[in-house]
Amino acid sequence: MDESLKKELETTFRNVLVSLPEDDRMVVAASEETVLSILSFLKNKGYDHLELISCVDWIEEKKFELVYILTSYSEKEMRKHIILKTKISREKSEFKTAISVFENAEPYERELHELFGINFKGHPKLTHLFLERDYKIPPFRKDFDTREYVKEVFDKIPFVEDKK
Amino acid sequence: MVNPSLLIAVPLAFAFSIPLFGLVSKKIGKYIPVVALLINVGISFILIPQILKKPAVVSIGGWSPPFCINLVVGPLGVFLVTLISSIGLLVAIYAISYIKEEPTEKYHMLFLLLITGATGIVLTGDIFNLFVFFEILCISSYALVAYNKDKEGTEAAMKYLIQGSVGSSFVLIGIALLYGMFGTLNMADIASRVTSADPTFLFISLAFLITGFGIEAAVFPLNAWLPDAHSSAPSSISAILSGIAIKTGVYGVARMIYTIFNADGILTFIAFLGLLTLLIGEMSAFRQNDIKRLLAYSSIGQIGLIVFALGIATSLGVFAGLFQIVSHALAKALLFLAAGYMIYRVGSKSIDSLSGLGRKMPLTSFAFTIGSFSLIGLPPFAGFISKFSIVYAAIQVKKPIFLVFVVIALIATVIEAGYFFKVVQNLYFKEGKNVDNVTETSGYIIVPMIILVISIIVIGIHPQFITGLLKGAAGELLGRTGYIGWVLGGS
Amino acid sequence: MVIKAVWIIVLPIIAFIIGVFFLGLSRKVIARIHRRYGPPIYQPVIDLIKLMNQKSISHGRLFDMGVILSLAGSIVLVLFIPFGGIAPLSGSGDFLVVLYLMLLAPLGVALSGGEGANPNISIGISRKMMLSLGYEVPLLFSILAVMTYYKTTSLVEITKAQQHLSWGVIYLPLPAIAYFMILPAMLGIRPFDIVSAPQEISSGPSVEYGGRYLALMTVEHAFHTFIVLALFVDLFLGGGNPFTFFVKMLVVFLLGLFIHAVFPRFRIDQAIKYCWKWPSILALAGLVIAYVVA
Amino acid sequence: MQLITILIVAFLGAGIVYLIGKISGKARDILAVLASLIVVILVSLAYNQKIYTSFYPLPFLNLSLTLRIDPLSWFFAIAVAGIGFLSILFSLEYMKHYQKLDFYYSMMLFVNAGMLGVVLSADFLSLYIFWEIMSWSTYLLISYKGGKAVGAGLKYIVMSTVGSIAMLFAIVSLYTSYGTLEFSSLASLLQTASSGYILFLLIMFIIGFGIKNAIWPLHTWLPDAHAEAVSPFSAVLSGILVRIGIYGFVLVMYSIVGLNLLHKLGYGLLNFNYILCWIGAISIIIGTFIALLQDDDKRLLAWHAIGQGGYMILGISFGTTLGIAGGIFHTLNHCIYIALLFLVTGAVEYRTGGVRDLNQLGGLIKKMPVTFIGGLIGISGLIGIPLTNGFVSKWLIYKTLIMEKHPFLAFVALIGTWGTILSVYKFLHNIFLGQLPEKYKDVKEVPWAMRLPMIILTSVIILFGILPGIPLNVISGIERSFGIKPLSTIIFGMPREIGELNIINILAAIVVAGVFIYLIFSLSTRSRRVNQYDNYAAGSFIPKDKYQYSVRFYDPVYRIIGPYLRDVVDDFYYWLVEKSKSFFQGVRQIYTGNVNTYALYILLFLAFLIITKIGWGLW
Amino acid sequence: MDRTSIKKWFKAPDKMGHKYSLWAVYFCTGCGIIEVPPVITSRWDAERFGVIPVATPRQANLFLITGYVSLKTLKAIIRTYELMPDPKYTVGFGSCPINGGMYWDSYNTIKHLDKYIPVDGWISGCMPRPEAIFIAVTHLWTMIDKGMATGYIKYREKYRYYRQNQEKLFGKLEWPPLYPMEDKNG
Repeated sequence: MDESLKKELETTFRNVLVSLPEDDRMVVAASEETVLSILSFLKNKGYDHLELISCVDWIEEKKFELVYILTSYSEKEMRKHIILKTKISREKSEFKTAISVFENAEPYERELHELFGINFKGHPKLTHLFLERDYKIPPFRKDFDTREYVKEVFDKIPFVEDKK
Repeated sequence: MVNPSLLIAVPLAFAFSIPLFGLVSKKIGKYIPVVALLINVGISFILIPQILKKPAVVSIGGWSPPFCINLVVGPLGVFLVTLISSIGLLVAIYAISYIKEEPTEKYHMLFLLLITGATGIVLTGDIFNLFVFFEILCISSYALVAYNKDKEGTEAAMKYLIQGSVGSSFVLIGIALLYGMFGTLNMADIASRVTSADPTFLFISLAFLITGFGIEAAVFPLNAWLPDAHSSAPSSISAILSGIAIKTGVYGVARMIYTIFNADGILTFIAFLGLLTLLIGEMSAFRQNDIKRLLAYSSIGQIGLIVFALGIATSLGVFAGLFQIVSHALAKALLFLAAGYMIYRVGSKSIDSLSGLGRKMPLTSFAFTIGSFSLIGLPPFAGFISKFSIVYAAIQVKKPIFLVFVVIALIATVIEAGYFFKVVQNLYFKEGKNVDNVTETSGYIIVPMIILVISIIVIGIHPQFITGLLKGAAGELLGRTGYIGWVLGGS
Repeated sequence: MVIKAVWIIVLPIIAFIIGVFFLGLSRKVIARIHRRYGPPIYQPVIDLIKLMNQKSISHGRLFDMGVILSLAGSIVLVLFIPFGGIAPLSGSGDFLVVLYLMLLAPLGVALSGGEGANPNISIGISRKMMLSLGYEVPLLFSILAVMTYYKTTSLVEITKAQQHLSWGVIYLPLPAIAYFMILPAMLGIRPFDIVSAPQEISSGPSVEYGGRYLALMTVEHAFHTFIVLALFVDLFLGGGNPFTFFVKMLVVFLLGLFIHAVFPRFRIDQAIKYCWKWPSILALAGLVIAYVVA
Repeated sequence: MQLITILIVAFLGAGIVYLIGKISGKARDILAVLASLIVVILVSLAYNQKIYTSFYPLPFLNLSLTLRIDPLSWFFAIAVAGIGFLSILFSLEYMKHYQKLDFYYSMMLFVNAGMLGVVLSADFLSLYIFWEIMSWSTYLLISYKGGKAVGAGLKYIVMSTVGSIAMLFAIVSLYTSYGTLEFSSLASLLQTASSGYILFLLIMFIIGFGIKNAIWPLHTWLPDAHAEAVSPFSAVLSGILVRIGIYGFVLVMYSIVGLNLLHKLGYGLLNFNYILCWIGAISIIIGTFIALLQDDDKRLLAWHAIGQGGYMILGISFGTTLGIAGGIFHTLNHCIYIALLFLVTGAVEYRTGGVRDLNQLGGLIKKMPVTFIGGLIGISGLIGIPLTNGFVSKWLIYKTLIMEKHPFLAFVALIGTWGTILSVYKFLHNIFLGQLPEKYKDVKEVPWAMRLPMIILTSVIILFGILPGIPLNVISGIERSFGIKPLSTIIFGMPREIGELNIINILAAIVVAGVFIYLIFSLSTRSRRVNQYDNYAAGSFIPKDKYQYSVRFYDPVYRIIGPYLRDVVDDFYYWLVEKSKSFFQGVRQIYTGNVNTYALYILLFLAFLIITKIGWGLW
Repeated sequence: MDRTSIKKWFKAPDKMGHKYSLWAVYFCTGCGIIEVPPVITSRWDAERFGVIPVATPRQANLFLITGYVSLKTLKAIIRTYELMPDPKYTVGFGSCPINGGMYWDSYNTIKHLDKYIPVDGWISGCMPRPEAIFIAVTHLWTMIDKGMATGYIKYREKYRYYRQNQEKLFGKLEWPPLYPMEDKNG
């Protein structure tokens, strides 16, 4: 991975931790505020495709870690992954939407909203994407007790034969 | 027997009496043309059956032709006089309430003078007298064109004046040449001796006369004054100019060619000229957005058609041409009157501003529609019969050149249909913008229009009303020996 | 007269049997080409019996009537097409009538499907219409070539003129080839099963059909197969007595089946372009030749 | 006298209706219906009569206007009167929300009167007069709605004027050559005319009648006019007014010029009939296939009116017994089914608030069953499905083409039918079938005054489809009057010597088969009735208002043939108009506004006259 | 296999028809569908038993639930099941529809399919072999023969309870009830 890009990132943005764990991978840990500007910076550099947004629930730290994975379609030698991480507060669970930079962020953010309950401010349509039911605690959070939920919901539904 | 000279005397006398009456009452002036022309219409209708039996020659001063100033009232003369006084009467009625700009008595006086001139032109048997009446007509029309005292009207009148003066002087030159050759001013006398003169000289005289009268007749390329003059004059005057004045020019040309010079050779050229006039008139009208200018250009076209028909020079052709004179006079007078009032109510001359008037002014719009349908030549209106006759006459001569002419003339009809139908649609089927406060015309305005509509329809359905007269008139134009006979035969 | 009346009753039954036999046969043959064992040859009969006993749904009166009209149209058509010289109603309508009666079946399906109110049906019917516009060009060329050549519009006359091995295919090879090239399209089998493409539009016009509706449509398909094949045999293979006629039909059908078994499906625009290219050129050439010769 | 009465009733009716309308709307409606009904009765009373009256002399032209009734004119007169009556009946409800109704009804009657005059005329002058009356009243009615209709009306009337002048030219030339304009005398006088003259006459008349009849390449006014006129008038316009052109063709070609002369025109393949045939064929292709691309239902039908006109031309241009019968019969059939279809679109417009866009409708069958049946039977007639009237006439035309050895024309005609099927199915499907949009949930069937005309027309289509002998009998009378071997008919179809067609057998077979299948159908397990929302949608419940396939219904075909299907002629006309406009503008520049130039013109003119005399001695 | 027994055909043509013409709806519910293509193509050739896949539930009478059922899938399954014409037979394929299988504690996968629609038979295993499908089919034949495959009747009779169960999961369903909600047997 390009050392110059690393330098550039570190000099341009404050509170940025850039590491190069493998040849084709760069991990950027950034603070909450700088994420969007880094995204657009990288987009201008040629990393024009947002592959994925995912989330990790660090329940002990009380943080959600958002992970943006970028790559490039336009430049062949830039077909490498940049992993941009940021941690946000678990209680508040709010973040700015990245749609203004990458339009395809929309479904990913919707998904994260559905499964982790993160509110993306400015997102036009934060409704159900996959799930059919409303969950009190979003199901991918670590404090969601699936067994309890199954017992509460599915097991309470009676067999039809029982209802004579 | 009524003395035909009354036809000239009455309007002339009334014309000059208008200022006198004006001393008595301001209001009375506008009714005088109506009275005068009513008398004229009466006289001419009384005259028609008599004249058709036997033409009248009225000598003034007790001398017999060719030594005196005389009036020759043949079928052609009486036909045109009837037309002139009828249209004049209707326009006069219209003008009673249409003309509001002071000094109205001047308008009415000039108007009557114009009618006098026109009547004199068609009745006189003396070529210099013809010139004099022609000047009366022209000068009063110059003044009337500028009557509105706006820039446009003055400019148009100025242009008209210049060209008209050129025409008048040409006529005068032509007459002088004739007088030099023959020493007489009596038309019949000249006609009877025309073969004895040098043809080149004779032709030069004819050329001057054709050009001179041609300017009034608005034949291409002598018609440049017409669009301006007709469109900027008051609408009643436009109606008179289109309906009557230019026809007198045509009468002059026809009289010269047919009766005096017997110039058969030039007739095809005249027909061609008519055709050219027709085409150029219609083409120019096509893109107009000024309704009066459109009508003026259409007048050029129609005059072209009349000249074309007269150039066919068969009895049917002349008949058709005269019929076209009638139908055009009726229709165009109607159109100008209707358009005039619409413009008055809407306050704009552009066609677009007339949109939606069909609902607000139903009668006026209806009149306009009938007028334009008649002009296009749709049955059952008068224009159809005349157009049919013209086509029939043109094909009947069986000359290939005339076949070509008639095809071109018919194509010009399509162009005419194109713009007239557009205007009609504008009236009825488009949403009006600023027509909410427009109301229907009333009283003196609507009467002449209704009479014109009725006469267009009646003549269209029952052309026999006028065919007899027209046949006689055509006979007079073509039968020059007969004409000479009437005038000179008595001596 | 009596014989005619008997034939009027018997002929549709024969056509039904042959048509259903062809349906079963096609499944079996294709299975064997696929190296499968395949269903029993009478499997379509089982399917029909089952379908008649299912409780299907209906979308309205037209939904029912369309299906009935469709099948009735096909049955009537059978009476107009000579089968081995037997054509009880051929005196009441010539080839032109047959061409127009062939419209009844698709019209019925189209109407019924229209009331089915399912876009898949609409797409299927739209494809059917477009496909028929495609194959109708070569079909009409070849049919007109035949009619021009034999100077008649009567199917019976055309068949009669081909007695004693003077088959149409010998004198009019190009139209015959063209007709054969579009035969799969007329039968609605691969590579032209665009209309009912189950994987794209869930079997198209018959999306909403189940039970007796589907049964009638299957029977209609059987009749349709019979009609198309019989027409081919009548026009180009010289008719013959009922038995040879059947054999000729069988041969043509098997040839078509082999194509069906191994080809993938065209896209609709490819199908139309195909129809308008080679079959049309061949048939047009045939028509020109027939026009000049006759 | 009888004929004069008909015309007087027709024309006076128009006038009185207008005046009454100023007093009471109700009385006007009743009177309009009555007037048209009386005309129907009067015309039907004239059946099988031969009348010839001179009603108006024009002595200065040495002519008199005459009327006549013979099989041909009766045939067209009854069609005119019938369609006129039904569309006025339909208007009662349909037009309620429009303004200027006095004008509308009066003009409807006026157009009818004009058409009646055209078909009853016995000489060319009266024909021309009524023709023109018909033309300008049509123009007023087309423009009636305002908006886009204005352009359509203008286009119509300008083209119509072109046709009229061509016709006028021919008529006048006939009159100068023969001194009479009566059909009967001309028919005998023309037998000695030269081929060139006949050809000239025919071409002029074909331009005249062809513009009305909208044959290619004179068709371009029609789609606009049909689409923009109000629907009841579209029915009249497309049903019968346009077909007066066919009347003209038949009249000129067979009643006046006659078969013998027609056959002499031209050499080999380049003869008159054959060229006319190809014009008809091109009309078919252009009409039916451009109709395929239309999304406006009335425009679609309008293009079909052009296409079906091609069939009529194909039929009549051959001059055989079968062909003429087919052509004339098709004219009648076309007038019935196209009128019905326009009424159907009118009914749909009426209930949906003027929606004409095929992409926005759907599923109306549940709400408007009678209208649907009208539409279904109408398109069946248009396609020519057996048991509807269109079938028999098309059969006659195809038969002619094949028997006369014109397989290529037959191909065009048949493939045109396929184009027709495609587009009219789209018409039916997009309006009536498929999912009903939510916004039309409360749509009701149209009122009886609108239903009745549709029902009548529908039953006539079926009646003539099953018993084609009724109209064909009249048509063979027409042929007899032309001196052509008349078509021998039986009530159910054709006798054996003409061809194999027996509708009653087909009907019986279909009915028996249908009943039999219905029995089997009802014997098997009953089905459950579900509504349109209970539908297969790949496992989900259907998305409302989005579950309809109607936009670009034949998209792949559009993509293949769309680029070739432009109305080139229309483009050319527009180009011509644009060019001539700028040319006219140039001509107008002669009047420069500068008086010096004008004086120069005058001098030049004088100089020209004198120079030509002195220099060349021209005059 | 009594497919050729004429006597039976005359005695009960409907039963025989349903038995030997099982048309399966082509519906991929879960991973088990991977076993179906071999079954219907050359390797195992289900067509010889009259089993063919069809494209729309309107034509089908055999419903194979092949794998785990998530909530979204369940909705589609119910919809599809209701579209199928009577008589119809449901077979749960694999362990997931039976009791949730390896998704027994998933927040979004139902555990017992037969709480929501009636199931006529189960094929256990994870995955069952293709042959198991044939065993199921022959078993179904027996059940049809003996009149035991009555899931569709049960659905009609107990529709109220099924609908209740379904609505417990989904809230109010978009489509109206298939049968009247009154319980016939009380």
